[in-house]
Amino acid sequence: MTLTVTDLAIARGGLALLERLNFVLEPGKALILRGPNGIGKTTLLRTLAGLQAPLAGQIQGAEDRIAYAAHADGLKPTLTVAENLSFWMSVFGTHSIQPALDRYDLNELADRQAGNLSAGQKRRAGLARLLVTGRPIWMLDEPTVSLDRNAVTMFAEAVEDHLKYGGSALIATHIDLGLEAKVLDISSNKVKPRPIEDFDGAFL
Amino acid sequence: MTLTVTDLAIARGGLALLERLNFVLEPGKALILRGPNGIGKTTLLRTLAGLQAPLAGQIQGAEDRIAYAAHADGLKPTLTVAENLSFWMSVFGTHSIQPALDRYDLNELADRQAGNLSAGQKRRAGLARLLVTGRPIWMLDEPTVSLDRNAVTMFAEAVEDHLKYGGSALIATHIDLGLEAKVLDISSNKVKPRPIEDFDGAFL
Amino acid sequence: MTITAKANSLWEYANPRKFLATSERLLPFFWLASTTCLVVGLVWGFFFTPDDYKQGSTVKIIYLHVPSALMAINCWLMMLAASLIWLVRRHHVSALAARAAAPVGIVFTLVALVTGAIWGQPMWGSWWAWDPRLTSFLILFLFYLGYVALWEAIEDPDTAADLTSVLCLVGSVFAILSRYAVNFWNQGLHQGASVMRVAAVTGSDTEEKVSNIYFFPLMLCIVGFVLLFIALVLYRTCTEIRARRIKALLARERANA
Amino acid sequence: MIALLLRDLKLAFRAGGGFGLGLAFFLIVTVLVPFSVGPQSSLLSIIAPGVLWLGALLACLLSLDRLLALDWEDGSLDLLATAPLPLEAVVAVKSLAHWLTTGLPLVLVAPLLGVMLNLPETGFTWLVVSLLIGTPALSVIGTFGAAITVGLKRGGLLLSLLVLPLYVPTLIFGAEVARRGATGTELETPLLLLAGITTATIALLPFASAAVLKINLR
Amino acid sequence: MIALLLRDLKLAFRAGGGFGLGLAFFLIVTVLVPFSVGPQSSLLSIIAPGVLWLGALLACLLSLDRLLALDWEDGSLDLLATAPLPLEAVVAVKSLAHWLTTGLPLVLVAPLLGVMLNLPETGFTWLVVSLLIGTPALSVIGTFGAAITVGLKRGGLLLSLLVLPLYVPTLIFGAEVARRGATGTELETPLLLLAGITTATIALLPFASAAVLKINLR
Amino acid sequence: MIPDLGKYTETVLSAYGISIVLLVALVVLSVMRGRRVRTELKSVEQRMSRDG
Ligand code: HEM
Ligand SMILES: Nc1ncnc2c1ncn2[C@@H]1O[C@H](COP(=O)(O)OP(=O)(O)OP(=O)(O)O)[C@@H](O)[C@H]1O
Ligand SMILES: Nc1ncnc2c1ncn2[C@@H]1O[C@H](COP(=O)(O)OP(=O)(O)OP(=O)(O)O)[C@@H](O)[C@H]1O
Ligand SMILES: [Mg+2]
Ligand SMILES: [Mg+2]
Repeated sequence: MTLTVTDLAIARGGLALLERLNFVLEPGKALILRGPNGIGKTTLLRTLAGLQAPLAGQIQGAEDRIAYAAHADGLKPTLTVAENLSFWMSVFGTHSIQPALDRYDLNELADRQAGNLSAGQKRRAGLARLLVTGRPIWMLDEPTVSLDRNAVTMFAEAVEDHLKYGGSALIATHIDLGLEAKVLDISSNKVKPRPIEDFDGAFL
Repeated sequence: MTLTVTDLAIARGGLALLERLNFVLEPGKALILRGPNGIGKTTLLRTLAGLQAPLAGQIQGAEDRIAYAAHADGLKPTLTVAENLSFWMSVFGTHSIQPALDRYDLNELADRQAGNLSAGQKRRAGLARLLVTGRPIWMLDEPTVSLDRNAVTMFAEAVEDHLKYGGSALIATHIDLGLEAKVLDISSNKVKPRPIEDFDGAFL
Repeated sequence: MTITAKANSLWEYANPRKFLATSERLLPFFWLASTTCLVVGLVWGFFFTPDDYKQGSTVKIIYLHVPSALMAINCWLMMLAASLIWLVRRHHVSALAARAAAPVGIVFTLVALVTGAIWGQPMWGSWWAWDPRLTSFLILFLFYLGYVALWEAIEDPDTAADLTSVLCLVGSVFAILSRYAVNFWNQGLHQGASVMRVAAVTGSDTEEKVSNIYFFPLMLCIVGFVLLFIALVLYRTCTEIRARRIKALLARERANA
Repeated sequence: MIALLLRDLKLAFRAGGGFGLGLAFFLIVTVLVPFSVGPQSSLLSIIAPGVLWLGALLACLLSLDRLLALDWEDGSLDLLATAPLPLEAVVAVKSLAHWLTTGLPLVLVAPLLGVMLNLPETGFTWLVVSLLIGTPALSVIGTFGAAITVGLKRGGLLLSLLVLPLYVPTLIFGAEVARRGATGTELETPLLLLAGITTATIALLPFASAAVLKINLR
Repeated sequence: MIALLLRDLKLAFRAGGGFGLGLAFFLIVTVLVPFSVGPQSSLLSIIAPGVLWLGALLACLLSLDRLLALDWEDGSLDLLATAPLPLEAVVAVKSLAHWLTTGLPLVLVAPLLGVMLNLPETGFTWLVVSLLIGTPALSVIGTFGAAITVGLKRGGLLLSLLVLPLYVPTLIFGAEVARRGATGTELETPLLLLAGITTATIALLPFASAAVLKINLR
Repeated sequence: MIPDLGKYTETVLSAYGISIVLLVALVVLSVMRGRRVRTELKSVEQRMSRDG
């Protein structure tokens, strides 16, 4: 059940970004992904979620076990919050959206169309989706954007709960979430510019 | 040159949100707008920027002096960062984008297409736009979303500079920017429920 | 609910509550009157008028065709007026009345089109001809469709009212333009407007004009359609007002929560 | 998968979801034809089958850009790709939803528009039959085009451009069936070919679309 | 304002910006017509002026949804509304840019397509003249439609539904001029009427569009 | 009972039939929606005055 990443190298837009990534994400543990803007956090998460192929290296234990939450929420503006969540529930074959609604205090918003929510309310609905996937590994890309203090706490509690039941989470963020977790700083994994003679390599 | 708001009431989606808003934004001062998700911060900023009409009350000193930065950046993905900024420069009739590029460390990204930037880089380009408008009053809606620590500092410095030259800023945010500024908490301005017998009112 | 204060200006009915109360009282009358007129007029026309020497029994279609055609146009005019009132005075009821009228207009237009098409089959030998009158009705139908689709597509009621009102204004101008364009494009087969002329003509029965025997039941049907239109619009406006109030109440509920 | 189908249908029926608009577009294009070529009914009745097929094809085409692009923009497509559904199934369901909300209604109103264009009496049955057989192919091919252009901001026009050539065979045989039906000549061959195209595209194209989509997602 | 025009043109010319796509759509629709109505050249030459006008109109229509919606989605429209430019000017510039990138190219290639559809020799001049006079009206009217539907997610189809009826007078007179040109009959009246419509819409509609846009922005 | 309509029987009857069906459908749908909205409003109002 452990996600193991060995010697991973990733690229975006035809340009190698990160290399020599090695880490392990164990059940019950969270890992905070840190690095300056543009280093490749989003790209890394997408690679781990299987949305793009790695340049090199292995990812083990990821298949069909990852729930990914991107910069965008994946909410349909004309469906209500409850309908949005129910849809993901049936896609992932889980059984109830109630715990998710409770966790993010969405019961009052459940019948509102997602398009009419404020930025932070939308984000909360997007995070609630994670709970209905039933997947053990969460990959979160700046999950707390637009959330107020209160909602950040809700989120931290949700993560802690998830860890308690053996889940794990990899969270890219720039702010402090108040979570007990190891930090994975990828600043040092930036690809070194290669000598220009290395013609084939420049094609990557 | 002072922005004065008296007894302002605002609505969104046909629903009154906030009322009895009274504050003054003086040149050289910043004001941090606080309130939980969904209270109406975005709506307030849009109203002040003249994008929607207030329900009641006055706004003085706002006309043609506001530069507004919304949740969305207003960048054209197929134009380069420099082209994007130059466009806004000529729309607002200012003379150079170089200070803006320098301020947000965008010189290296200046010739990249805006669509190919990471979330934080995009945001930096969006904030740089404020500097080319030449407008004295900034209305910022969660400006530091997706920014790393370094970029947040850049932003704080940009705001301080702006204030130093007599500008002012109203900033809605949930995180601590490290700015010296008064806080305007609008939680208490939430509209009180009216009796339902008030039939005409129910139409608002 | 009774009205206590006497209305001293017509605009007072723009108050939703007053409008509801008044129409609640008026509606039974309109329902009854329109049904009576329609039943009497249609029965009279269908059973007790002779066949035309040229068109045979198909003249009987006139009792449906002409009134619905007239009301289809008048309905658009009413929506135009209501839109203007909304834009100038911002009375919610008037915007809602325009919204409530549109589907009625669609159905009347459809009835005119369908009866005309059925009539055309024996008269002109084809279901449809690109005659200017028919064509401009088709265009009117399209305007109705666009108007309703726009109402449906926009979430915020005030925005929807504003946008549909502007569309109605601009659309009216273009509808008139189209009418002339279509006339220019094809001079048609359809008879010109003669109902009004007939009112002055007594007895003399030319081919093109509607004679007296047909005139009275036709008038009854026209009155019936007018009354039916009023009844439907009043009723539907009440529904829209209530729906709007539900929306507002629910919105407030969630705001207080 | 049924959940996906239901969601797509629900989205289509919601206010602003676009159901019925394809229909309206079809109607309007047909109405515009006499305005542009003139009102002579003899001329119209000759071009009627062709115009109706072309109109149906354009109406299909126009609704393609909401087929996948909306899901792409709000991130749902990324999430669906990581969900326990094969992407082929997702694509196939999307095509089906598109056909149900666009193709089928078009088939149903086509006879009405046939009346307006003076389609000869004999032509109605075959018009409907040819559309019924042909429109599923239009949806499936269109999904492929939508999958190719999904990453592009407002790829609408490019999409049309890519898809139109792919529509040519379907259009040729479909319109041929309708035309022969109207003139009462033998039409077995084009009908069979049309049916063949539809079956083949339904059987094979979803795989291509899924592959293309995977490429676009990364 | 010139900056806005230049930006819009630049955006259109950039990869994926949509310039040339309207043209290609026009081309393809015209090519599809013989496939759908059959290849007899006598028939084609009769319907040629009408088909070309209809094709140009549809190509215009299809490019409308990127006219304002892109600026809306990425927030530029909000920013433009707070900029020191009157919204009427913004809207007018947008129409102009649309015409330059869509209408004008269509006018220029129309003769070429006329050849493919066997347009009679006499018809070419008047086809071009009618399109040249008529297409600006199409752009301006289209901008109004785009302004109305700008807030709606993928309002594309609704946009078509709203705009097409508004296009009717322009189409009728334009196609009439082209048709009369092809048959060599008197065409002064429709030409004047067409010019009248264009002038009137250019003079008045931008105000309506700006008003509508303001409503949508709030 | 139905008068002799000659060779146009179908024409006239179908015209009457379709029109009446359309009109009645409009009335019935309007009334149905009216009823539904009215009861819904009642329940919402009751709920709200109960909850304050
Ligand atoms: C589908 C198509 C048709 C439409 C949309 C249509 C529309 C109209 C309209 C708008 C009127 C109102 C006239 C007025 O201004 O008073 C009218 C009247 C009339 N129509 Fe039609 N019509 C159609 C087909 C036909 C056909 C096929 C016939 C019969 C041959 C016909 C016979 C009449 C007659 C006799 C009147 C009343 C005469 C008059 O008051 O002008 N119509 N029609
Ligand atoms: N579509 C694209 N095409 C080409 N390059 C891209 C594209 N998207 C992002 N990039 C580049 O890839 C790099 C990594 O981007 P990524 O989005 O992974 O960064 P990130 O670490 O998530 O940054 P942030 O904290 O700002 O979100 C950046 O330098 C960016 O400029
Ligand atoms: N388009 C809309 N239609 C109806 N209601 C809306 C719409 N957009 C927002 N709202 C509602 O208006 C209220 C205020 O929204 P607003 O976006 O101003 O909040 P905010 O204070 O900016 O919140 P956040 O911190 O989450 O961005 C919210 O309760 C929201 O649900
Ligand atoms: Mg990122
Ligand atoms: Mg906000």
